[in-house]
Amino acid sequence: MKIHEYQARELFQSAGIPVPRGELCRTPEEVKKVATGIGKPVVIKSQILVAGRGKAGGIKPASDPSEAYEVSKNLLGATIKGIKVTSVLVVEAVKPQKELYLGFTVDRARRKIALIASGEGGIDLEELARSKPDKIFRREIDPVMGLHGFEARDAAVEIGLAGKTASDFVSICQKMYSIFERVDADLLESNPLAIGGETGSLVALDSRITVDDNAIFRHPEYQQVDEELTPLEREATAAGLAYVQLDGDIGIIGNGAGLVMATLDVVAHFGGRPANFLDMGGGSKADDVYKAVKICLEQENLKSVFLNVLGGITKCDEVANGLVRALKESSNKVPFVVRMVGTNEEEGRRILAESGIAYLDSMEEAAEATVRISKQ
Amino acid sequence: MKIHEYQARELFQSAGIPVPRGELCRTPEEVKKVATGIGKPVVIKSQILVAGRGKAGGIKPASDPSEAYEVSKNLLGATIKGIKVTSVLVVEAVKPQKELYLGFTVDRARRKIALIASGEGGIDLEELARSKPDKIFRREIDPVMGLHGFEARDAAVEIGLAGKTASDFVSICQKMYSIFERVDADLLESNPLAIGGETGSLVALDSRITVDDNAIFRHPEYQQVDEELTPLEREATAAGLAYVQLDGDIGIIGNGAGLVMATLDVVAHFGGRPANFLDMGGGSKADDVYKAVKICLEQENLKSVFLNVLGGITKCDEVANGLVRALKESSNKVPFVVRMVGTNEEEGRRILAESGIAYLDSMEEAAEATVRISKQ
Amino acid sequence: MTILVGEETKLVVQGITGREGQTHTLAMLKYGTNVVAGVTPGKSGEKVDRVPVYDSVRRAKSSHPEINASIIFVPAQFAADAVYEAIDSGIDLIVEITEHVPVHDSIKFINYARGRRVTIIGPNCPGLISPSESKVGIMPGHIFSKGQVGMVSRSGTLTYEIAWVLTKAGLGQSTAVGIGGDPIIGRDVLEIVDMFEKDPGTSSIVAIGEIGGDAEERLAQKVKRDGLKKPMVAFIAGREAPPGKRMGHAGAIISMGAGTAKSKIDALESAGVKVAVLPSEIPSLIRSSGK
Amino acid sequence: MTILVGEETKLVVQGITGREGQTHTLAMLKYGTNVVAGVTPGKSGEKVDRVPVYDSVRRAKSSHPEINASIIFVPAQFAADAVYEAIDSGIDLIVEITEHVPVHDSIKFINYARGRRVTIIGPNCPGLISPSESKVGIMPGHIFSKGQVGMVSRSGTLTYEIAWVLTKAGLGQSTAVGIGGDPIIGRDVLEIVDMFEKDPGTSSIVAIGEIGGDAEERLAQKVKRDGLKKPMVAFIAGREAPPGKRMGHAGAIISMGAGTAKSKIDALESAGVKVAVLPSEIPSLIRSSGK
Repeated sequence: MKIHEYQARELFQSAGIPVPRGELCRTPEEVKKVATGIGKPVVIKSQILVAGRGKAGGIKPASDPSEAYEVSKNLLGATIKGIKVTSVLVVEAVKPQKELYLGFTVDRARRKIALIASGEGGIDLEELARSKPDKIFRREIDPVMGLHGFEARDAAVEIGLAGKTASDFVSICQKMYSIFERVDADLLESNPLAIGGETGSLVALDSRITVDDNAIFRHPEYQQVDEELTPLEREATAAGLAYVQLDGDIGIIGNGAGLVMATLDVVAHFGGRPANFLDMGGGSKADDVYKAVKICLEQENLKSVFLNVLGGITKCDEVANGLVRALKESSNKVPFVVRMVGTNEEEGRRILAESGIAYLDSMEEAAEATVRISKQ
Repeated sequence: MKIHEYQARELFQSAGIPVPRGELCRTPEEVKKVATGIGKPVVIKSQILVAGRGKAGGIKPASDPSEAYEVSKNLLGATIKGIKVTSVLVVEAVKPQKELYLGFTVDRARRKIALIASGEGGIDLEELARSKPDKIFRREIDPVMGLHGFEARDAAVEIGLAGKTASDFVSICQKMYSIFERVDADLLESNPLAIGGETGSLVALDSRITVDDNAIFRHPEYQQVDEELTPLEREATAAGLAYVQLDGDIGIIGNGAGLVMATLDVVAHFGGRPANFLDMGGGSKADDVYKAVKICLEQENLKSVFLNVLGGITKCDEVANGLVRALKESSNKVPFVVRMVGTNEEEGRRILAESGIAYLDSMEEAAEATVRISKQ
Repeated sequence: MTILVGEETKLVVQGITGREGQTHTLAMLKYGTNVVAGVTPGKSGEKVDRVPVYDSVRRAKSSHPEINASIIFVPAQFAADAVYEAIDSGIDLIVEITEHVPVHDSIKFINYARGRRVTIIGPNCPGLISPSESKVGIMPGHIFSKGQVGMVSRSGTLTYEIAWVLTKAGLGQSTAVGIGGDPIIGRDVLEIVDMFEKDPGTSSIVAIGEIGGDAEERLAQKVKRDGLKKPMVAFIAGREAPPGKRMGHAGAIISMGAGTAKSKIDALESAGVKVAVLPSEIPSLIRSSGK
Repeated sequence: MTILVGEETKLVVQGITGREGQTHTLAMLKYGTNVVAGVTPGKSGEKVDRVPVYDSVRRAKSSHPEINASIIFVPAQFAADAVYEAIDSGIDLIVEITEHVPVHDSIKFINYARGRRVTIIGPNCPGLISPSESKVGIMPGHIFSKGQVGMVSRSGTLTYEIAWVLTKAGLGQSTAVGIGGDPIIGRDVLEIVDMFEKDPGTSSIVAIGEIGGDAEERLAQKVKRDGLKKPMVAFIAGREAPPGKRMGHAGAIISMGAGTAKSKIDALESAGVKVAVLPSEIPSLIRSSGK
């Protein structure tokens, strides 16, 4: 769950990490007022949860309050990368002497927290990793013990800091780590963390935090709808389904993430183009199946749908009942191919047969059949 | 560093641990007002930092506001176990159905935190340990991981709790542990933790916390003068010396806690009665020695003083200089016996010799000599 | 022979009286798993089928000192506590079925377990099965059959799919391990492959991966460096997954360009591991690579 | 032979540029201790006598991989961090001289160290000396002499006092270990006595205790249960200490009636350990109990 820059900035600020002066605004009038208060050139940053908002024109400088007013008038209400801008963060434009990178993330391979720092911040970390991998310092932090002061000091030394800058960096490191832990982040970074203009002290010019979806129950204040989801994806998410919309024409429904992914692959292997990923999850009841089928059918231009079920905890009769009910109600008469084996297979097949729905044994044969139908 | 009951109670309360209604009062008028507000019988508890204040008459019940007024009029300003009562805690008198004990302390032997619980609280834990050791549940908590929920649940089950009382107990346990950690306590207990009157829910009727002296820099709000110290002890503590006043007539000064303790023992072995324990610490300079000697001499009725120095980091010449200066200034002409060996021994002895102060090589001979002089 | 679970497994079920706990306890008993005790605080004295319920793992263990494995069905917010309880009660193998465990919780208990040489499988996994010996998980037992193929997988139903293909082809399994679909898991594919390499009852290995993370790439590196004593066939799900989208599993996401199926397939193939495109190819790939 | 420190000890001094750090580095060098590096963040490139200073233990260790012990002189509020740094840099023996370390800090790093089989001596201790081989501490070296008496003590100057008595009596020491006066310490008297029992260079043991805690009582229990292979003489300070008063050391307090000198002396004597009343008795007690 990405959280907004202004929320991350608030967390930084209340932990005592220096950030540029600024405020969140919802109208051009507010922007003008804040820019006047700052009394210096500002940067106006659209608060939308997409990557690359800068390149897409979502971040603009303004040299005085009236320019800020004009710029924000254009930004507020505009649509950037498909998302409507409803608020902007107005902050003092800081001209850094030097830009650093500092971030924490979960290291999957080592099952540790990774502290990542670089003396060359400001650019994309991936890009830096490709161009100058030796400029990236990485240290594994024991999640049980947390970040020790010496680890932060090591990072400071290794990226070439000394004196007061180094000790400021250590302090920011510790504060960032404590936010990382407290909000159950799986990513927290400041890029750039700047060695600032006149005073030469450190300022977090950007702050980015992603909170672990599984821990959001501990942080309900960050619960929000993912703005990058399509309307259908939002609906499916709200219904508790794992759904990803794609640009093909074959609907795919299955039970279990791995099986559904494999189903997509097999369909594509036989020349089909999947229209979605839809995992009903384990142990679905007829109602869940009903909901899943209905949502799948909402997508336009479907040529065929492949329902692939390997019954384990999921029972085939429940699947059949849900499917039959959904199809009865639906006006969308897209052809369905069903592959259904496993728990309560006979009963499920009986139900399907009664409703005149065909079924197959083999996932691959069924996939091939689905693709064939989609091309008719 | 013991903290006051009202301070511990505030910590309990802000952590969400139920405590009886009540307030800290400094005048009988306040007491009356608070008792009126409570509208039920109350208990008036002197806020003094001594053990056994209950038995010494520092805790009194009052059945109505006017009785509360009278009782507090007697308590406020009274002296209990040598300490003047300046404030009282007035709390609702809760009649418990059953009294439990719950506490956390540092387990020296195992280097863990000990959770101690009993289904028979209300009485002194030591007494309980003697009379019914099998009624005390003890579990070691890993200080790195902290208290796990299952450990608190185990405690609840083992002291015979079930249902809602058990889950309340678990929650109180976790809150108490988190206070224990947060304030660097070396002891935190509630005795009794009562299964309360009408509602049957848990209430911490008493709360006691001792904060680790070495961690007081992290909790300056609890920094306070130990009320049990004698005036001389307070003065010595303020001067940074480890000083304990005793009731004998031989002053004892030395460097290093173990050596000074042993010096007391040796003096007593030869029939003398030590008047104090005074450790100047390691590496004392002339100034420190000067201060130590001055404070030692403030005690009345001294018959002799034994200064025992084994120079390691401490240098004998510094000791000699400090001693000579202090004796010169002092009007108290108590005879001094000096034992001084180790670093810069020759120079130290030269200085003493110049001032006509005798010295010996052996701690035991010197102790014997000091005792002999004290009896002349 | 099998790995991790087998006839010697004596199981305690944590969260045994919950819906999932009960259902799967009955299924495991039916399969023949030695379920000796269950734990749900406050429910001591009850029974699930013939299995006695205790208030704590410690109490279960003191009545059944033979317990050597635990399977956990408690809700995500209590999952970490259940794992610590199992570890501190001296249990060596802990299977964490629970889904949606916060990463900061699992990363901590996994590190704690490591320091104590305790094996954790999961979270968010289907568990393990050594066919006809012991099922410590939620998989449908009848799909599996006894044999010599070791299976390791990040996915539940895909494991069943492939086990079914293997079973139909007459290739039974020594043990099938569902390591879980979360980004942070107790044992990863490298560690399980290593166990299969050492297990005399396993003669070939099927490793089922998916997009996200770099476990499969690291496996490929290891194979390149150390070689393999036994033939291995891999299957990677998610060739059609778009970047930046979580594909059901918390760990199945291509983020910042890393963790694509292509990257994994290329790495494995360049290490000499055969990668099946379709599940149905797996049996013949195993047979053709057999020694 | 010696225990814990000896000719093979290669020392790093953490906090080497502070007042105490410098003073004692010079004293240790003078004694012949192999001080190979020092650490003070921000002071890399400096030297203390001939000892190079580094920014971190990691950097010191990468330049001097032979480092196997650390002595710590940093202020109490940074002491825990210094200990973790030493542990995580792979150092096996850590001597924490610093006084006034908060108990919650030391109890955590001691448990962390235990899990990693790292030996911590202290905090609030004078360190260790194996006379004429290595001094890793702040004791005056000239008081000690090489020999076969193993010394262990909670107190600094009292150790010097008794070492001096022993030296004058012609009884040299194998190693003298000042375990520290805090309530929570890395190694306690039982563990050090155990090491002396196993050390072929030690033929008798002097254990110096004081009021507070129950380490001496537990030592007595252990002796009663397991016996002793080598003669041991004990000395307990604090017979005259009143209850409830902290006698200098944080750990030297009789609290709730426990930890009196009498309790310790009685326990030790009933286990057959000779307890000296005066330091001067110790040499003859050792000689008379010699095998």
